[in-house]
This record gives sequence, structure tokens and C-alpha cells, in this order.
Amino acid sequence: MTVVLFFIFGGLTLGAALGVVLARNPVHSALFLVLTLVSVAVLFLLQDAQLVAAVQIIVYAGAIVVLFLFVIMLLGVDRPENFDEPLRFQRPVALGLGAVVLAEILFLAGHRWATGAKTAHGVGLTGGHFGSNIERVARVMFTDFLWPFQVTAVLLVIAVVGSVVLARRSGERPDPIPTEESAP
Amino acid sequence: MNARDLLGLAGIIPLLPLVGAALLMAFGRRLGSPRAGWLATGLMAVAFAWSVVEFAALLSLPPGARSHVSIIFTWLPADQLHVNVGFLADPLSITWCLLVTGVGMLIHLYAIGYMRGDPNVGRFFAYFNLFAASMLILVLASNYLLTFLGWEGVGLCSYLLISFWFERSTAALGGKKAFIYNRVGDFGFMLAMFLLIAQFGTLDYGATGHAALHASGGITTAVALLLFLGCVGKSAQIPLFPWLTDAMEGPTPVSALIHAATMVTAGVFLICRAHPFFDASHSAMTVVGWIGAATALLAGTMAVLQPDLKRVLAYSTISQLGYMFLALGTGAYTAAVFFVLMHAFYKACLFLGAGSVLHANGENQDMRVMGALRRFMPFTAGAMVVAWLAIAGVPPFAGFWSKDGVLEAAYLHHDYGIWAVGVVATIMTGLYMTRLILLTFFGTEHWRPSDTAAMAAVTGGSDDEPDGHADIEAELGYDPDYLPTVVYGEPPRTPRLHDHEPHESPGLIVLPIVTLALLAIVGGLVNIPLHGFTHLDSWLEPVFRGVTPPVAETFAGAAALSATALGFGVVGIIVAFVFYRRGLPSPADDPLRARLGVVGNVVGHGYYYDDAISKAVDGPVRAFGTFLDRDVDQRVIDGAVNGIGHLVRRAAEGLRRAQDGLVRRYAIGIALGAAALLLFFLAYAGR
Amino acid sequence: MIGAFTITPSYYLVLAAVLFGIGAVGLLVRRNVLVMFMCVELMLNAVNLTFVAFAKALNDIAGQVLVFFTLVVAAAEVAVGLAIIVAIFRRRRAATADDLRTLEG
Amino acid sequence: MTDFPILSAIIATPLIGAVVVVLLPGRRPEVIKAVGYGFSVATLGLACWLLADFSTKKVFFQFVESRPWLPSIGSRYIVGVDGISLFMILATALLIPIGLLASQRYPAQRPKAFTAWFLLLEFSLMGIFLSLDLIIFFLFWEILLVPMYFLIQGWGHERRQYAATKFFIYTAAGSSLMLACTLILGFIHQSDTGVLSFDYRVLAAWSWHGLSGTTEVLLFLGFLAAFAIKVPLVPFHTWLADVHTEAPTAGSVVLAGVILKMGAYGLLRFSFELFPHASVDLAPLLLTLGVIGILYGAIVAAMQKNLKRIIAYSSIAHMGFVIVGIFSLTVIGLDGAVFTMISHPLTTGALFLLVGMLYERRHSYQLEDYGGIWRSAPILTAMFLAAMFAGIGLPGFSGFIGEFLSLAGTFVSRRPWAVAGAVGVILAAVYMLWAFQRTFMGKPSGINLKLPDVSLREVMVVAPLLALSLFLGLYPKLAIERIEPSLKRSIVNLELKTHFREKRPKGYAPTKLPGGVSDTQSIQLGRGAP
Repeated sequence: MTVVLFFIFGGLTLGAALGVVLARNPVHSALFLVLTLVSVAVLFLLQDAQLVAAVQIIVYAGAIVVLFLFVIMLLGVDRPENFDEPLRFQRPVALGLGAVVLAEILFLAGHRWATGAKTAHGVGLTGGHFGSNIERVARVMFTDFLWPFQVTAVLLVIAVVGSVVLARRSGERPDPIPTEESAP
Repeated sequence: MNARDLLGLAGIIPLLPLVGAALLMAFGRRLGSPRAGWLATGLMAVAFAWSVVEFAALLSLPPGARSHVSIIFTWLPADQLHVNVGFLADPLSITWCLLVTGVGMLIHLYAIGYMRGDPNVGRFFAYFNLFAASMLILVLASNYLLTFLGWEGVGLCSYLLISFWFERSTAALGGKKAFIYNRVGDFGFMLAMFLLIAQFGTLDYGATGHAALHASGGITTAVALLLFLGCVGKSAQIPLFPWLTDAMEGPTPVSALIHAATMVTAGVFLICRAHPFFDASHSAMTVVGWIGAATALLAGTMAVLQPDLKRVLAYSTISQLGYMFLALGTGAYTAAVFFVLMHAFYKACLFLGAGSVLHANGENQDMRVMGALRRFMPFTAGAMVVAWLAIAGVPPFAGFWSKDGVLEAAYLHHDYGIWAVGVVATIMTGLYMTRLILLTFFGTEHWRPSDTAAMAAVTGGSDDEPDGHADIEAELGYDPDYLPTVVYGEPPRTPRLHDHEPHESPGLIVLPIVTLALLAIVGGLVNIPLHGFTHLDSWLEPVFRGVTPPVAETFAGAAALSATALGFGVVGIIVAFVFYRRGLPSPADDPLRARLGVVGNVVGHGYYYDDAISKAVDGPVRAFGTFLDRDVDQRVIDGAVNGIGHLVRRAAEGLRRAQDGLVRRYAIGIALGAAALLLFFLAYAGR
Repeated sequence: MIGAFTITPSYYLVLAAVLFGIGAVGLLVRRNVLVMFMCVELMLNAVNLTFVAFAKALNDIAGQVLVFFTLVVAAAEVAVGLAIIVAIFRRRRAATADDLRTLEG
Repeated sequence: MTDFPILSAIIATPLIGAVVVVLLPGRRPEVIKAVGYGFSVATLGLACWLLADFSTKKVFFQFVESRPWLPSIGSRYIVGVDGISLFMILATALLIPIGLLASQRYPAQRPKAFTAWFLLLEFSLMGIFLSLDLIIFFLFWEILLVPMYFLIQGWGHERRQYAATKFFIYTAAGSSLMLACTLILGFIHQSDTGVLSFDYRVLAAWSWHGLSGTTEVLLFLGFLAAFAIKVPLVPFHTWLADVHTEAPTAGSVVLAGVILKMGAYGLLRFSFELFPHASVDLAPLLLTLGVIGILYGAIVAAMQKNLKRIIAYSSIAHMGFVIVGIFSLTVIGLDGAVFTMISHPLTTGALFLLVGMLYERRHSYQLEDYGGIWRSAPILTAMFLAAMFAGIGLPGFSGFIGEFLSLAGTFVSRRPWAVAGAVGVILAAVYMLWAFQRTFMGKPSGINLKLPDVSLREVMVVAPLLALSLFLGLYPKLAIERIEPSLKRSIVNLELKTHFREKRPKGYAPTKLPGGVSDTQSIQLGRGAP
């Protein structure tokens, strides 16, 4: 069962990801992104990460992608993009590099160093008397990771303040769009 | 108060004019003319009086004890070197004190009259007093370093006084030249002091004098020659003589005091002071003697055709200084000192007389447009005639005795070559001095307007500019546009009589001249080479103990030597009379020059020595300096520095193209980095 | 047959690596800034997947906890990034990354 | 001796002054100036107190304070004064108020910033001359660049930007090497003894046997890079003329007066004690560079057409005498070197001040714009004349004593160098008299006829310097008896640490420290001494 699910959603993830990259219209890209995120959420579930999967759906697919779509619509850039590459070598180099990085990661993934490391003594996914997945996450997050947790809180505050400042209308008029008459 | 206590107060002698200098620097402008002059002269008179007191104090002591060092304070205590400010009162220093204060006082007195009307007279007398103080420190010092202080001090005052009329370009240049030539000499003096420190660890005259007796020949010769280099600079000997003629740009009292009577004899003094080193080194003595003899002869020849009254006297001074060194080189210290004294009398008299003549001629120094002035300025003329006879070595005037002493000593010292050169040089002395006197005071008048009319065509120059110029002259006390010096080869000047005839100078000017003339007559009495009349010899004997000047065995021998010297001198006088008995036929026409032809041009230009140095400095030396400045400093060194900066900038300009602003290119860079990092993990971290 | 075939953590890791690669290539080749952002999200997701896979493999809940932090960073990044894009759009009306090169050296 | 930390007070007073000036409102320039004078004069007062309290009997550092500062890198705040630094402190304390006073009228802009930077400059200079910890020393050394940069850049002349940048980069390049060598030295000491310390006295007591020959030479050269640029030695000198030409008068005065001495001070303080073998072995090289500096500086000075450049190059020549004196490795020569370091601020400071006054009147440094100034400004000319002859080295002024002793010491140990250096005495007269003639003599025309003479304030600015120069020229004992014990200690330590034997005038006993000081104590440089 898990094998089947893995292959279905693994394939879906990769296909949708390719869709994100290849879709000409940003709206389509955003929709493909939703698909990818949902598939990944299923993959999370397959690995006993129920809380993470839920958060993935709520925060990512729910909030972030909606934000993307909002901005796309707000700015009116929902036109198909021209796929001509103005930068020489950009595309081949990108593909080559992608391949190299992929190969390296795959090689690393099969390597002892990456997979055989010992875990720190902590709360496991199962076993012990720690309760459900949520409890386990909460226990670790509010004990071992309390300090990073606080820092991320600060980070979020900064992000909120920053985006408000950035997005605030400063009262300046946008640059005039060049017209036939004013163009030199 | 006994004699020794008095000698301990020898420091008062230089202190007096020093105080005067300080007062005049502070308040000279307010005092103005002539009060500033009277203050300075008064202090000099007091200093002279105090010198006489010191002289008497020394006399009261037995000859062997006539030396006293009074230490005021430790000046320079470095390591174990202790240099004191101390004054050494002995016959040598007190002799010079009497000379400096006595003749100095007369020249100060003269300067009151001469500088009357100059708005900067306070400054002038401040320098004058400062000079006297420095000179007195020089002679009274108990060690080389303090002497050097005075030595440089007189050099400074010489510079300031030559350049006193600084608006005249030649005066500015002359002062600078004098100082730089002297510095070349000081280089030798300083090295000599370094050598003394290295070898003896002290600069004290007494201690080094004793040490010299036991020092090796190389050391004594080196010290002697280095000191002599200093003396060559200060006393204008070959090869450092050209500055003295240019020093004539200063006011005439300056020429008389500094460049004839006192400062230039500092070299003689120093050798007398350092005589143990010269005694110990025969080779150094030979060098001194020959340089002196050569200077005496060559400077004498240079003087012969000069058209400028003061420059003739300047060359004459160089030549006479040569005689002094000739004497020193033959070990005749006393004869040299005697010569210094007599020379101070007659040369000061000549210079002051020349100043009087200039004063009467509107600053004109060109002898070719003078003539027959005796009728208008009898006292000046009379005094200068006396001085002329003295310098020419005519008995019984002072110069005869002194020159005779020098030449006799050379002969008896078996330095026949030096003696011969010295004797030949007396021809020149007779010649140029007689020419000077004849052109100036006798012969025909060339300063008449009739001559002027003829002259205007020759010179092409206009006469004095009218009114506007007189204002400047009144304001400055002199005419900044008029450069009085006449060099050989220049056409005769236009007379500058401002519509009145030559006239005798006022009493203040005449009085010192006449006094000095009287001294030039009787001065010889201090050291007549007859038994019982050699006062100076016996007076200086304690200083030069151990040095026995050779004495003529017979009176006849001495007389023969004197007669020879006199004879040669008279030859010079006669030659001058032959050519100039009626003065010049016209200002542009010099019979002797016509006769000498090319030779005349060479000696008239001073053997082109000064020109050659000027050319060298203007040419190769300046080119070398420019090379260092432009090429080495600015191109190579600074070029290298800026070049490095340039290189960095170039590299940056190349590298900034990588920052093309395309974010995706940067992203490629990040990806590349990530790939490389992973590769690193693969290659190393997995092991 | 199928039951004998188990999904080891390595499968997830390979999947995550491929996802990461797709995201990276997309980031490099696309010019639309918004799409580039989405590619970044893909890469972050690949990382999350890796975390979760390791958590499972090593039986350590810390891996899942770290996913939250990644999420927070991603959220903050998107918020600020989109704000920047909006601000830029107001002034320049330029949609592609290549047009934004005023910082050219 | 009181417990009052006088050295820290000397360092802190100008810093406090700078802070106070910054906090003052900028609307009342006269208040700012008054505060500036107040703090700088207070520092001068403290320095004079230091001079009065300074013992001529002690060989080692006096008034030492030592407090922990950065224990993690073994750096302590250690300050102390000996004969070498004493007069540098005094010179700094004297020149700063004079510089402020000279800048009262010109430059007129932004007096607040000017005063603050100037006081900060004093702070860093005091720190440099007093600190005995290499890290602290380096810190002060680098802090100095900041006020100097802004003074040149903010109040300089036309090409000030270029000059300020050149100054900054040039000197920073040298000091970066010094920092590296400082750290290397400290870490070698740590690996050798297990103690991490940058205490100059600790390192000096160890380095002579703790370093290998090559290491010592390399470290010496690293320190030399910083010092040679500051001195400056030919061929690292080209920044000097540019900076002087563009710097404001007060900046030039401090630059020539004190900042150039930092290099010589560093050589004397650090090279000798930390790298004795290298100092002895490389002495001929440095002597040669010193002599080249004397001659080269003089010749190039004679070719300049800008008054300030002439004086700048003359500074190179004067600093050549300092270097020659130091590396003569004799007590007399060292006396001369340090004395020149005292005298040069007075004479060159006065010359720069006077040239600044000419600039205020004529707005030019070019010789061709001058001529005949003597007539319209006799007092200014008289002061220039005095300063010039003091600079040329006329006996009676302080410059002579320094040059004479430097060369005399060199003559005792290495004759050819001394002879070559003595030629510089002739050349000095050439360029200075030439400049004087072109500026003050001749017939004035146009504006030069009507230049105003100096005001009372201007006389007050220059006269103290000239008076001090004259006083020290006639009574150098005051300085020498305070300097010499420290210099003797340097020489004795060189002899103890290496095979070097000082060459002394014939008949002089070997250099000894006063009774009661053992050889070990001497090498330990008075560690633990009060």
C-alpha cells in the first residue's frame, strides 16, 4: 500500500514540480505548485509526520500559494511568459549544474556518511511514553528548540514589519510608462 | 680683585655687544638713527675698554701663567663628552679681542655716519653688534664647539649684512653665496670636531692640544687639514674664495669690519689656536703654506684689472689673507698674527676710505669714472694714500714690517718656493693698489657731465630716473634698482653725482678713517724685528710655546731679505705709475688692459673660476637635481606608488564586469558554489 | 511481490534530491520573479522532505521539528519577497529578473 | 610619587575634550574654541607636571600603570614613560594648542569638527608614545589615521582628497604588516613559554633568545615597514610632500612635528629591544637609507617651487639625521637622534606655521608669487629667518645639537656614513637660503608690497617654539640628562643580548647603567619596578 502511494504521489510531486518550472503562465505555475505541495504533504503522512503534513497543507497550500496568486492578480502579470532566453549559456549551464548537483546528492545519499550518522538522544517517532505525534513535536520544540523557536518568532515579526514598510505606498507616482511621444 | 678674577670675567667682552644686539632687535626700530648706532658703538667702546682691562690683567701675570679658563656652565653633556661654555683668556684671544673691539668700535662709529638716514639702521646695528659678539665668542672660546658657535654666528651675521639691502638682487645672491661657501668650510670644521671626539673624546683646546703631542701622524694631519678646510672657507682661500668679492654687495662698513678686518681672519685665529696639530703635521703645514702662497699670488693678479673700487679691495683682502696662511704654513704664527693686526688697520682704513668715496659719488663704485678726487676729499685721500703705502710694504709703514716678517720667516724656514711666490705676489700688491689710488684720487676727472654725455652712448643706459625714484630712495635709504658692483668687462658706468660735485664726507666718517691711517703708520711698532722691539713675539710666546720661529743669523741677512721684498713691491708701484700716472685717458680705455690682451681677460675674470662654478651649478648640478626630482622622485618612486594604485583600479575595473546586475547570473554562481561544496564533501568529508 | 518491496528512506532522499534539482534548474532558467520564488519553494520542500525522511529513518522527532523552522523561514521569505516585488512593480512595471539590474557594478 | 595615574590622565584628557566638543552646540564657535584650548592646555599642564616629576636617576619606565584589558588575547593596558617618550609627549602637548591657536582664523569652516578631530589626534599620539603593550600601541597607531585623514580631507587645499587617501592607504599598508608581526611575535612567545602576552617588557626580555635569526630579521622588517613609511625613509617618502602640500597648517605642524617621530620612536623603542640581533646586523642598511634620506631630501628640496614642499623634503632630510643617529649604535648618536626628534617639531613646526601665515595673506605656496616680503612684513621675516637658521642647524639653536651629536656618534662608529651625512649640512643651507631669498628678498611688487605683518596672536603662536629651540640649543642638558639613561639602557641591553660592542671615543669607559642595576634587571626592562 505505502509503496503504491509513494510511487503515485512521488510521481505526482515531480510531475507537478516540472509543471511549475515549465508552465508559461505564472497562474498555472502557482496551481502546479499547489499540486506539488499537496503531494509532498501525502509523502509526509506516509512517514508518520501527521502534524507536519497538516501544517504543510494549511500554511503552504493555503496561505502562501494564495499569497502568490494574490500578487499575480494584483500586479496583472498573468500573461504567458516569453521563453526566449536572452542570456547566453544560461540555460545549458543551468541544466548542467542541475544535473551535477543532482548526481552529487544522489551519490551522497548512497553514502555511509550521509545515512549512517547517529541521532542525538531525543524523542523518537514511536516508542517511549510521549504520546501522539503532535505531543512529541511539541515536547521537543518547547524544550530542546525553545531558543530557536523564540528566534523564529522574532524573524516573523521582522518579516511582517518589513513587508508592511516595503509595500506601503510612499506617495510617489510610478515612473511614467514611456509612450510614443515621449520616447526619444 | 686680583688678575685671575678679572680674567674670569672675560665673558663680559662678548656679553656687552650681545646685549646690544638683543636690545637693538627689540627696540632698534624705535630708537632709530642715529641713537641705535650710538648705543651699539657705546657698547663696543665699553667692550674695548674691558678688553684693555683684561689685557692689563694678563700683563700683570708672569708670562708662563698668562692663560685662564673660566667655565660658565656645561653646555653639551652627551655621554662622557662634556662641552662647556667656557672662556679662555690668553694672549692670543685677548689680542683678537682688542682687534675686534678696537677696530670694530671705529667701524661702528663710521657706520653711524654712513648709515644715517637708512630706516633700518636699528636692524643694521643689531646685526653689527651680534657679529661682534659672535666674533668675540669665537676667539674667547675654550673649546672647538664654542668656537664653532661663534664661527657660525659670524657667518650668519655676514649673510644678514651682505644681504642687508635685500631688495637688490645682487645683495641677496651675494649673502647666500657667502653662507654656502662658508658651509662647505664648516663641513671640514665639523668633521675635524668629530675626529677629535672619536680620537680624544674631548673638544677642549687644552686637552686636545696636549693629546696632539702624542697622537699619530695620520690623525694630526687629518685634523689639521679638516680644520684648514674650515679656514679656507671662512678666510676665502683657494678654492673657496669667490664669495668674498660678492660679499662687497653689503654696506661698506660691513665690508670693512667683516670682510677685511675681523671675520675673515678667523681662519688664521683657528690655526693659531689649533697649532699643536699643525706643528705635529709637516704635510698639513706644507698644504697650508702653498695654498696661502697660491692665493696671495692669484688673487693679486685678479685684482689688477678690476674696475670696481671695492672689488679690488676684496681681491686684495683675499691676497693678503693668503700671506697670513703662507706665514702659518711656515710655522710663523706670530708673524701671521702681526700681519692680521696690521692688515686690519690698513685694510679697514682702505675700505672705510672707499666707503667715503662712494658716499661722495652717489654709490658709484666704478673707478674708471672717478679721478682727481683728492682735491675734493683731502682727508680721505690722505688716509688712503697712507694705507696704500702700508699695504704696498713701503717702510716705515705698518705693512712693511708685517709683510717682511712673513716673507723672512718663509725664507728662514727653508720654504724657498713659498717665499718666491710670496715675493712675486708683492709686485701685484704694489701694482693694483697704486692703480687704485691713481685712478681714484689722481689723474683726470671722469665724473664731469661732459664725460657723462660721451658715456651715455657707450652704456646705452639712461641716467638716474627722476623724481619717482628719489622717493623710493628716501624711503629705503638706498636705490634698489641701482646695482653698484661693476665687474670686469662691463662698460664704464654713468657717474651718479646728482648735480653736485664730490665732497668730503662728514666728520663721523672721516674720523675713523684718519685714526686707522695713523695706526697704519705707527702700528708696526708693536713688532719691529730688532732686539727689544719684538713686543708681539714675546707677548704671544706663551701661546706658541715650543714653536721657535727661525731668526735671521745676521742683521745683514735680514736686511737683504727685506730689501728684496721691498724691491719687488716697488717694481709693482713703478709699473702702475708707468701706466696710470695721468689716470685713464678715457673711462673706456685702460692702458694696462690693452697691453695685457688675452692674459688681461683671463685674470680680469678671475681665471673664469667663479664663472665655471656658476656654469656647473646651473648646468650639470641643476640637471642632476632636476633628474632626481622629476625622474626619480616623481616618476620612479611616486610612479611606483601610484602605479600600484593604478593596478588595483585596473583589476577592479576588470572584475566589476562580473557584477552585471543579472540576478540569475548570480544564481548560477551560487549553484556553482553549492556544486563545489558538495564535491568537497564527496571528496573529503566522506573519508 | 509488492509486499516484499519496501520503500527505504533512500527513496525519499532520491525523490527529494530530484525535486531540489528541478527547483534549482527552474530558478536558474525562469525569468519571472514570481515563478523563481515558486522554484525556491520547491527547493525548500525538497529539504523538508529530507528532514522528514531522516526523522523516520533515525527515529528522531527533531527532524520534524526542523521542518517547522524551514516553514517559518519560507513564510517570512515569501512575505518580504512579495512585498519587494510589489514595491518594485509600483515603480518599474518590470516583470523579469533581467530587468532589475540597477545594482550593476 | 603620588598614585595619581598621570599617564592615563594625559591620554584621557584630550579624548574627554573631543567628546565634550562634540556634545557642545555648534552655534557658538568661540565656546568650542575655548573648550578646545582648555583641554589641550590642560594636557600640556599635565605633561609639564610629568616633566617636573620625571626622575633623571631612573633607567626604567616610570609612572607605569598596568591593568587587564583583553585577557583573552593576553593584552593588557600598560602605559609607562621613559626618556625616549617623555619629550615626545611634551612636543605633542605643546604643538596641539599651538596648532589650534594657529587655526583660529583659518580655516574658518566647521570649528567644532576641527577641534574635535584635533583633540582626537592628540589622544592617539599620547597613546602611541605611552603604551607599552603592543596591541594597545597598534590600536593607537591606527586610530591616528582617522583624525588625520579627516583633517586633511576636510580642511586641506585643492587636492586634499588625493592626499588624504594617499596618506591613509600608504600608512595603513605599512601598519598592516606591523600588526601581523605583532601577532606572530606574541604567538611564538606563547608557544615558547606558554604565556600569551603582548607586554613589551615581557617580550623584550624574551625575544633575544627566543627567536631564531631568520624569524627575528623577518619580524624586524615587518615592523620596519610601518616605521619606515612614517619616518619616512627614502624610498617610502612620496606621501609626505603631497600630504604636507594639501594639509591645513595645523595638520602640517603636527604631521611634521610629531607624526614623523612615531616612526623613529618605534624603531628606537621596539626594534632595538625586541629584535636586537637584527638591529645590529641591519644597522648598515638603515644607516645607508638614513644618509640617502639626508642627501636626497636636501637635493630634491632644492628643486621644489612650492614652499611647503621644500619644508616637507627638508623634514625627510632631518629625519635622515635621526635614523643615522639611531643606527650609529652609540650613546652620543642616540642622544643626537632623540634630540633631533625634540628639536625638529620646534623648528619645522615654526616654519610650517609661518608658511601658513604667508598663505593666509597671499593664498599661495608658490615661490614665484612671493618676493620682497621682508619690506612689508619685517617681523614675520625675522621669525622666519630665526626658524630657518634653527632648521639649518645653526649652533645656538636646538637643531645643531641634534645634528652634531647624531653625526658625531656615527663618526665614532662608522666614519664614511658620517662624512656623507655631513654633506647634508651644506645642502640644507642651499635650499633654505634659496627659498628665503625668493620669498623675502628682492623687490616686492603688487600685493606683496602691502601684505600685513604678523598680529600678536601669530607672534604668540611661533615665538614659544623659537624660544624653546634657542633655549634647548643653549642648554641642551635639560633634555639630554633625561634622555640619556634610557638610551644607555638601550645600548647596554644591545650589548648584553648580542655580540655587539659599542664603539666609543678613545679613552671612554664602556657604557654602564647607574649602580644597583644588574644585567638581568636591565634586560627585564624594569619589570616589577615601581
